[in-house]
Amino acid sequence: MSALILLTVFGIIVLYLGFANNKKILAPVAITGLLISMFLSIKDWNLGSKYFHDMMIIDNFSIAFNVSMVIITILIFLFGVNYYKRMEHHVAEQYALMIFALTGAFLMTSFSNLIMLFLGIEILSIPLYILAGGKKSSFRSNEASFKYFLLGSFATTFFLFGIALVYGASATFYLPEIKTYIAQFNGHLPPMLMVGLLFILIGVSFKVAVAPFHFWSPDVYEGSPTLVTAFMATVVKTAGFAAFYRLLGMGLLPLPGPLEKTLWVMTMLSLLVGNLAALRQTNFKRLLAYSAIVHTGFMMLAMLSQHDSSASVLLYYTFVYSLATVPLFIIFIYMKRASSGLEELSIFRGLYKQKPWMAVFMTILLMSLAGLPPTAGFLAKYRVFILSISQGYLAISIFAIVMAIIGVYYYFYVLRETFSESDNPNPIEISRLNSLLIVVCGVAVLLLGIFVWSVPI
Amino acid sequence: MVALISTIAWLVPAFPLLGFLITGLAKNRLKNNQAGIIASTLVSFSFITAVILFFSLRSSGQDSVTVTLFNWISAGDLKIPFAFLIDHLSITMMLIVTGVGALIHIYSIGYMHGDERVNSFFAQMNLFTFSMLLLVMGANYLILFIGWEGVGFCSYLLIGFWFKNPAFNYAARKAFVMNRIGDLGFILGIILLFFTFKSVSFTEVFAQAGTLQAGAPLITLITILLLVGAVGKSAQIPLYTWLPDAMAGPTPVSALIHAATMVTAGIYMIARSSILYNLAPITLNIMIGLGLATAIFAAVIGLRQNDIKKVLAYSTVSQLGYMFLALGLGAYSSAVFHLTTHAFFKALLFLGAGSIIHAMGGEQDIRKMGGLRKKMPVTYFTFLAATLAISGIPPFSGFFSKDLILTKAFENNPVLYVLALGGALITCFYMFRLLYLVFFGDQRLSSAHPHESPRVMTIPLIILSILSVFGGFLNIPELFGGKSGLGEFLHSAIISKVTEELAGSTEIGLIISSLALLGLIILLAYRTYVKKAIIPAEDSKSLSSFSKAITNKFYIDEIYTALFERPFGFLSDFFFYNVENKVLDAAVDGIGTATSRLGGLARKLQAGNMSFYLFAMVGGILLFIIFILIV
Amino acid sequence: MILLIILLLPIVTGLFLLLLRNPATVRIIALTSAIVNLLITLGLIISVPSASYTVNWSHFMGTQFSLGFDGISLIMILLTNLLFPFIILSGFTRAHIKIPVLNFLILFTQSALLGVFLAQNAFLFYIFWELTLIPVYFILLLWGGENRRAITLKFFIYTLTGSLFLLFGIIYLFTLTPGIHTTDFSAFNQLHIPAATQTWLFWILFVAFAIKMPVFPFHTWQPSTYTMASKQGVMILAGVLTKMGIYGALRFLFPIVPQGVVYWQNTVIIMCLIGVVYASVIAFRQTNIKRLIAFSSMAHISLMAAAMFVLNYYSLQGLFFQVISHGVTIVALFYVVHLVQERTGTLELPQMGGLKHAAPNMAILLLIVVLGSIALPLTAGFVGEFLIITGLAQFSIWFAILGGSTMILGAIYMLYAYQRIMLGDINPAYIKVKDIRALDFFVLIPLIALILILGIYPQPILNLVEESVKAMQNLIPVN
Amino acid sequence: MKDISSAIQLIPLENYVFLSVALFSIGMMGVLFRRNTIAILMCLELMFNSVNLLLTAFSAYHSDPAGQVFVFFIMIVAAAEVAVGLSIIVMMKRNVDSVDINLLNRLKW
Repeated sequence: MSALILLTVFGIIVLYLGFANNKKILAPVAITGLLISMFLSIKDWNLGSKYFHDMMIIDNFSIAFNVSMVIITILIFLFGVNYYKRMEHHVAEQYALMIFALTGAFLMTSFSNLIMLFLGIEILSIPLYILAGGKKSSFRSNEASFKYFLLGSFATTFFLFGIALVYGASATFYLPEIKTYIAQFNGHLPPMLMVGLLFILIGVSFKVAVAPFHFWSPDVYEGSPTLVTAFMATVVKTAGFAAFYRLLGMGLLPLPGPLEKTLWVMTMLSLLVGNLAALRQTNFKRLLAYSAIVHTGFMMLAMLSQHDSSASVLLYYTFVYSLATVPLFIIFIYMKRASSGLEELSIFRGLYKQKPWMAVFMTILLMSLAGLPPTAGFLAKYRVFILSISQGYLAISIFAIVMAIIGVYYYFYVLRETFSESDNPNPIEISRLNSLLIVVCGVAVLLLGIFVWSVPI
Repeated sequence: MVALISTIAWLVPAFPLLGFLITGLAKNRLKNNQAGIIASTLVSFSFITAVILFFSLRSSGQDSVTVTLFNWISAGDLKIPFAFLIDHLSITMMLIVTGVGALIHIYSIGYMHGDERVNSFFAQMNLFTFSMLLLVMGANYLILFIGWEGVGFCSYLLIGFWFKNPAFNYAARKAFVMNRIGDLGFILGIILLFFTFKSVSFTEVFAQAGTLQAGAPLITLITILLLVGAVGKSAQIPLYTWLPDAMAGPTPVSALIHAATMVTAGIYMIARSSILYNLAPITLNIMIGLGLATAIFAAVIGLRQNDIKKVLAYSTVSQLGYMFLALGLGAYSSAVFHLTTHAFFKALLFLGAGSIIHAMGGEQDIRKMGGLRKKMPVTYFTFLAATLAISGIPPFSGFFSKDLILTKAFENNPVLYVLALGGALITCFYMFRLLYLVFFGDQRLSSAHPHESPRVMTIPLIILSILSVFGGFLNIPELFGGKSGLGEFLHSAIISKVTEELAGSTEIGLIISSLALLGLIILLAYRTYVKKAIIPAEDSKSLSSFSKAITNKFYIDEIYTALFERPFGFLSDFFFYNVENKVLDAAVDGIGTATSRLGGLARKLQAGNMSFYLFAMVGGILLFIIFILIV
Repeated sequence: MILLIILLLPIVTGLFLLLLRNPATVRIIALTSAIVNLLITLGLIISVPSASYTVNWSHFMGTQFSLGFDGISLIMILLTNLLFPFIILSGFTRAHIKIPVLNFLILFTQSALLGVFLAQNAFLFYIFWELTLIPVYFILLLWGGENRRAITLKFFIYTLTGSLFLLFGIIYLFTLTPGIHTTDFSAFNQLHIPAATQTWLFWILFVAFAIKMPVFPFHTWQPSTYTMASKQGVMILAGVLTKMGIYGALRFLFPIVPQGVVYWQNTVIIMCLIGVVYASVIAFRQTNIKRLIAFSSMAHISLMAAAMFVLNYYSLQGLFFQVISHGVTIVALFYVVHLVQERTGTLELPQMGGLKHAAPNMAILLLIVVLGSIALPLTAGFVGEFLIITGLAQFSIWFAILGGSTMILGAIYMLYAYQRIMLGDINPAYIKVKDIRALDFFVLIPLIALILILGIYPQPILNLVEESVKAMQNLIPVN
Repeated sequence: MKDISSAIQLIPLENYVFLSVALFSIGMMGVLFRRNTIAILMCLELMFNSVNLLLTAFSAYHSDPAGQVFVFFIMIVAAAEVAVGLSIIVMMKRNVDSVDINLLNRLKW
């Protein structure tokens, strides 16, 4: 709890530091705040404390996810040091908004009451609407922001409607109570409750961009400032899945048959649509957006294969996925700068020639996303498949494997560009801090893939 | 004595191998005739060793000695030692191979003199001799097979010796591939033998062969498979067409490989397996048919060939047919006898032909020769001796061997005799046609200045002619007061079929009648080609359809091309362009392309239009609501 | 521990190479490392009957990092370590850019391959299995020939497709293991899987190997990949990588899904034999020499695959012998072909001819290698093919005939290719072509010597696998 | 409090549900079919309010204050959201001088 409060405080501090007109101190302060709150979080390990009439339960699950998100945020902030160098005004707001969003994410990992979930989602989302429109004069940023906002609010209304219906049926917002309430129907739920639950699930699905509620994500990813995209693709996705899992694990599992089937359909659709659309994608950010949709599918697979270790797998998957995605965005932004603002895949040409080591790490990161050994991405997928196969979902696993194969195509397409000769070789300059960041992430992805298999939560 | 044999047997193949290594590795250093001298000397050493082995074996009192060098392959039941079997049959073959081989090597020193790749030539010849010795000395079928393939390969090398000429290379490949077709049958036969007897060693297989029922399908299959190998190697119908083409090689090669030794490997192998073949009457009958057909068919083609080497080539095919006939009749030792005499006179004929070609400056067309009798007396007389021998005129060697076969044919069935005799008469005719055209009349090619060949070439000719004349005495039948020496000698290694002996009077009657016919034929040839001096027509002249067919070798090559070569090419193209590219690869690529197309469509779904997104979302929600309420 | 050294020596050397700049030093260090590894392997074969190295990797997943070997692995390790010195040596000729990277990738491949052959755990096996693809992909992508971008991607995706199904199979088997789940081969081997499951599981597992080998309908990646691959790339691919498929099939199919094998045995053998004939026939009309050899290699590998599924004593002995012999021969063959390409600047047969006039020694060496490839007796190829055909004949004489047809067809296309390259009239374009140089001798003479020595004295190899073959052969009930 | 509850309970629950569903649908239709972003925002607000109504009704029927507490939260959040939304619209108006939703289609495929 202290972590959450501290985070809020630091958000406000950073916001006020904006008046100091000193960009250099923003990131250090923000990162300090994040580090402190991380340690405070870790201090609560194994305590299982409850707050606000049990509306929040901070258990190991939430701590693990919080720490993972904080680490990723730190990476993004470090990235931001260089990214915001060119930006004259309102840099403090950027950091502050991200910290606020992180607070929302914290709520999402530790709620046990639907009100808290709603608040978490909204606290996460509203700063993001603003962040997405961060480039005020850019029409694309503007469009992304508005799309995200409108679709997001629209989904929120359904979510709320769902909560209302569930509340109407069960007279409570507490997940454990809802669970006992549902249990009494023995699988045959009244329509109102069923629809209510469906709406809740859809609301969360929208946040994690599961097909067919994924339409916002490619556009928003593309239009938003790259740093924000990185934040959305990683932290927001992690938070969304933490919330999703908590929702299911604390309240809704075992899901009534129709709802479970619905989720399976959504899983398969995500894998399919994301992959297919990514195949012919030429814009790198969109490509990562579609790839994120596919990864969502895999995470759904892990989540729906209900097992004791599902949470651990989910955490591992999200963390590893984020760890590979952030540095890819960093490399992307430098390539974009070197090619005067283009975002096509072809901008990666010549990277190997100029910065062979960066190309090597890019390879590792892409391999991790594609799920090839010996990277952590492979281990993550391996564990997902172990879950799904051991739970007997053979056909779906085969389907997912086929999808993984398709995925390799576009990741390696990018890789191929990286190792190709460039027609127009502009010098690529990567700041030392960011190079280090990429290297650290790449090495981490490798070492995690070899040595770290799971986190007990 | 046995110890001596075991000690020195390996030297026989080792000498030519050494020669191959020396001449092969040092081929850029050897000058003039050095390579030829080294090679000839080593083959001669080999011959001397073989002679020593021969006498040792006779005095040892044993029928056979097995010399094991080392274990070649040993896997499970399959134990194949690298071993030599020295018995009467193999020693005979060794003597022929090394003896005739040494003469031909010596001859080649003169013949190949001045060729820029003479060193390679001798290296290859030595390698051939080595392989051939492995073939005849091997103590089991697999060692035999090493030699078998080895000689095929050397034949490939030597046919294509003048590799500038694509036609020669083609001929070489053709020879190798046709041999390989036979070899496949052979190796399968060996494998079946192995599974039947758990061994491929001659002694063990033959010792157990008695346990099999005569005419059992298994033994028939095995013998037929072995026969396929022999048919390929010994150029029988239908796999004979490579041999005439093989004349592309230098003439000593034709003498050594395509007359005296390699092509007789099939005969040797079947004679070696006589015990098995005695158990397979069906196979024997097939061999009679094949042999007779080949003998006559090739002889007929030989009638109208105008290339001196081609005539001899078809004659070789034809004579091999006779040997097959003898094998089919179960008269294995007669076949080996004919093999021996044939080795002498056919080698002589080829070497003589080489001498002529040498003298004519490379010209091989007999229509352009003539009148060489006076210019090249040694060649003429030796060639004459060989012609008489092949035609079966007593007391030349061919008479004894061929007569033996004819007699056996008569014992089996008079019809066979008549056919075989017919073939012999045709042989006689085309050989004398050749002789007359080449040596009689006037010289028809003015540009050439024929001269007698150097001594290094004529001496082997003379030695071979002596052998051709007197070789028959190796095996004088009892009818003429002999003891069938060779036949008796081989008796320990070959089990011939026992047939009813003809009465002596019948036999004499047959001989006399056949001799009369032969005389007529020679006269006919003399009248045609010497008296009337008819020169065979130019290729372009129009001929009656039958003689045209003969001149064109019954279009067999063309038929094979149309039946096998072309369809194979078509098939290859079809597989590659249609199956591989349009079906298999296209299927794989098609999956990729289809997915990619779908990808394009899926991308278009993301239309960028807000209203559409909202509708899609609501649509999705509605569908799911309906779904959960229905299910 | 010695196994760990064998496994890690190449990759560690490779990483070290990345720090160096001087090409000559890099090459020599790489070569030394490969030779040292070969020597260690030989020492291992001679002296150590068995060795293993196990550390617990993850209790949680029941996975151990465990290395070990039996006769089958030894053969494969021997092959790998035997060929890599030559593969590295053959890179001494042309001045590539980025020599350290190239040698690093080659050594990386070597380590990964050794890992595949040493792994005693399916998960570990799979890691290394995939890991081989990565360096090979880059070798092909960075040093490949025409149209390499599309072809390498196809190669990669195609082989990966199979691998992922294998992964599915491994995980499925993992979930079947009793008690605490594990991926150890020893645990897999003791599973008793219902026959119905085995029939489909067979294909899940086999597809990866079928693609890697490749077996008939799964081969379409191969010809184009071989054709465009660089010298060293194609040597690795054809020499060792294809053998991975065979090894994998031996490790997975026969011990784990024996009934599946019995069920599909005839189908697969027929597929393989179709492949033998099909590839041989296609090879005949190929104009690109590397493509031709690619098809020829496919024919040989298909025959080996057929031998594997016949699974009797002789076929297996022949298979393992052929593994070594084919590896050595095909590497030598591709080396010579690349020599020819370097001299003439083309791979198209119609543009060649008459090279023997200028380069007689090259012609002789090529001829010997060709002979090895068409299995002339006293070359290594013969022993292998003879044993394989014997094994096939024990199963069915018709299969033996089909398989044996490679003897004829191989002779047809290989000699045709030889003739097109070397023989014929003097070609004015190639008069000044240089004959082979010292380096080529260093590469080719030992390889050719191996081809001949193994052909004359095959016993050491046959003895090496004797025990494993006997064990293997008992896995499947005789039908 | 009790009186209000009982007063609310005089009207059957279904009516509240139907009403809010109707409101929700009207809002949804508005969002779907209107092109003016301001109007869309208002429709969104309508949807939020229909939820509020529903929650209040349920809260009354269950005699449970939690629902009404939630309504407050929703109102706050909705207000914040509208504020952000309006500012985005202002930004949009500055950029393209229009608030038509169909202008937002540059990001696609």
